[in-house]
Amino acid sequence: MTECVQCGADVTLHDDAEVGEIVDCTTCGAELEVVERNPPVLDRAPELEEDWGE
Amino acid sequence: MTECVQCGADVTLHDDAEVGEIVDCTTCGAELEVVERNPPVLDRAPELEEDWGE
Amino acid sequence: MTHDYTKSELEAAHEELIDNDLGDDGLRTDGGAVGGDEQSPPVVVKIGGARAVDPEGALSDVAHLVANGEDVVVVHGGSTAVDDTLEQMGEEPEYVETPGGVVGRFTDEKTMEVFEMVLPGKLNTDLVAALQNEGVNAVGLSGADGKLLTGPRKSAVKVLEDGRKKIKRGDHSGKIEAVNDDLLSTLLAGRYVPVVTVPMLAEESRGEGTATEYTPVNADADRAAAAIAGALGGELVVLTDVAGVYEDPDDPDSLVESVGTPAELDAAKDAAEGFMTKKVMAAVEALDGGAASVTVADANNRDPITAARTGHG
Amino acid sequence: MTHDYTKSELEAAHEELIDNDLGDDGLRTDGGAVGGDEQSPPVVVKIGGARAVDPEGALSDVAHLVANGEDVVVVHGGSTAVDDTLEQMGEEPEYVETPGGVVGRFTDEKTMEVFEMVLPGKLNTDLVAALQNEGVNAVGLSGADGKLLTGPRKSAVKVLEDGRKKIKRGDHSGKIEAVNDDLLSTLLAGRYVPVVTVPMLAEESRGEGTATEYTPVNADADRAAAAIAGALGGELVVLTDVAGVYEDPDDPDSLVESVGTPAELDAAKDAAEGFMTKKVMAAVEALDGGAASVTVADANNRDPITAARTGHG
Ligand SMILES: [Zn+2]
Ligand SMILES: [Zn+2]
Repeated sequence: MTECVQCGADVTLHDDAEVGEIVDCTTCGAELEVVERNPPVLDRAPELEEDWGE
Repeated sequence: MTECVQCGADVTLHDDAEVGEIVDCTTCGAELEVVERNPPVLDRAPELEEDWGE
Repeated sequence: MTHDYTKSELEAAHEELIDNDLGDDGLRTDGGAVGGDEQSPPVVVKIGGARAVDPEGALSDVAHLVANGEDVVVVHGGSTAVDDTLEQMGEEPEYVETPGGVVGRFTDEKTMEVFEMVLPGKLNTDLVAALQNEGVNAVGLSGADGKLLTGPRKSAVKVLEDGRKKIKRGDHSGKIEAVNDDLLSTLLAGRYVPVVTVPMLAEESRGEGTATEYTPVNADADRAAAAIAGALGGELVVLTDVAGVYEDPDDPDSLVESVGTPAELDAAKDAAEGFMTKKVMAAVEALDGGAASVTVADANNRDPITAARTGHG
Repeated sequence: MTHDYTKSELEAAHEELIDNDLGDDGLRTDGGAVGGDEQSPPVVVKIGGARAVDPEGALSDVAHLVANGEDVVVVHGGSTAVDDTLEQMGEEPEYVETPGGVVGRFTDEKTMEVFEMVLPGKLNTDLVAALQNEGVNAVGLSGADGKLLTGPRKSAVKVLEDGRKKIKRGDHSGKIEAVNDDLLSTLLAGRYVPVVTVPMLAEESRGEGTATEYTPVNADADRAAAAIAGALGGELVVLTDVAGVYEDPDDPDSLVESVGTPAELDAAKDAAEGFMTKKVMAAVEALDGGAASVTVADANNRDPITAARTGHG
């Protein structure tokens, strides 16, 4: 259980959440990145364009 | 048994001569290349510099 | 040089492509006159990757253009050849899918090494030699040379893995935002034909008050061609390997000859969309950036470039 | 540009090298003033292959020269890296010995592919990026670009195999006989620093009345540097990886610190001769071809190029 960095609401991480996974805050919809699992630490997921190389 | 292309003298090829091998004419000293083994065909060996790449 | 594409913009361009029956016509979009000098704008020709060295029609057509006194820049990719070489070295090419459903290469450090070996290495050298054999005074360049293609590093990508959204870091990839057109003009003025490929040089800052560090990274070759055409105000001609629409772009036997059922139509549209979306994006970017015109044409035509430019694609 | 070296010429040059204690001085030979214009001749710096991307002292020294307004051309090889990559691909590097006892690489078709991947591919791209990070506006080129390095193909070599002299054909090798100095001058005038490597473009005629065909083939990078210095009338500075004389040039632990027995002396002389003979040949060729001077110096010195040119090698 941890807080959304955007709106402060509670965010529950499911048991098999992985580091690097993105979870959406069900309250404000922000994309959050799992930085650590135990204890759970979330950060804003980076805004990324869908650019690809060759 | 075959002839030197340079001076015409007889040149004997040993049994295990290989195609591409160079033999020296014992009469005139020319470098000859074994083009074929049976029947033996000789040609002048190319003049080659000792240049190497990288 | 960034451009946000709305879905309707892409769909509209896509529809035009399909209606135009790509095999006969090219998509031709004129961006209006660029510059005001008497010289015609340079022609920037994008050649497909896998067949970069083999498109004989295209190479002799480049020779015709040059013989007619036109300035030409050739741009090429080579993704398939990178995969082949990775496999020869016992490595698996890595592809990932975005949450939006776009599939693309993830370029880790080892892949980046092979990328440098294949694109500026083997393909570019062989293409330069092939052009020289056509009498074209080709000079090969990558985005690193003279900082020809630069922009920010994109080392994190959002991917869909086992149904979950994740951030994958460590991608050796970047987005082209600037072109050193001076290098190209210098060579063109010297009567040389630049033959350009990726990688680009990505700029990364190591923190406050530290200098920018440059790293060669993967970038899309179609976007490189678009950026170059934009910077030079040139006519962009994109030669595609596909004679029509392939259900699977990597499978020549999957050419969709005709579409019967609604399901087939959807599959064909998806394939075309996936394949062409990048090219459409590149076309729009080119015009946005200053290109005089963009034409997409079939590489298999005889004299494909000339045909495309005169509308006989 | 060919020069026949007599054994006594080579021995004399070799003795001078050994006496000069290469670690401190360089072999410095002045060919006399070249040209008559006010600009100083360009500096052509040859960097060793295996450490092409790592010689930090050399790279920042190049930056100093460029900052001082000098025209600089960098040339590099990379034989060891080619061997490493061949082995990664499950291939064995092939070396042969001439009847004269000279050991060299036999470059078959597969090796030539890898050669293109490694030299103009990986090493050249990384070296250009490293120089850009030193503020040097490097542009990478191979002998194929603009037909920079051309000459006849040498596809047959005389080898000693199992004690027999044989002709081995199919060598993808050539001899540099011409340099497109216009391409280098064009880039230098545009304030770029050319970074050149092999392959060269070999000219082969397919018979009477047919056009010349160009093929990228292996050529020695030291000879390439010599040819370029000759064509530009430049000062050639050859940086060697070896701090002294190694019994086995590929084994850093075999540095011959001192020579005690006559047998050790012979071994050291043989090693030095084998290793340095090619460099001495290249030096003589450079002067023959028009280079202003030739200096061979230790790559491990701080500011090795500047030190060599001012005689503080
Ligand atoms: Zn929230
Ligand atoms: Zn005879």
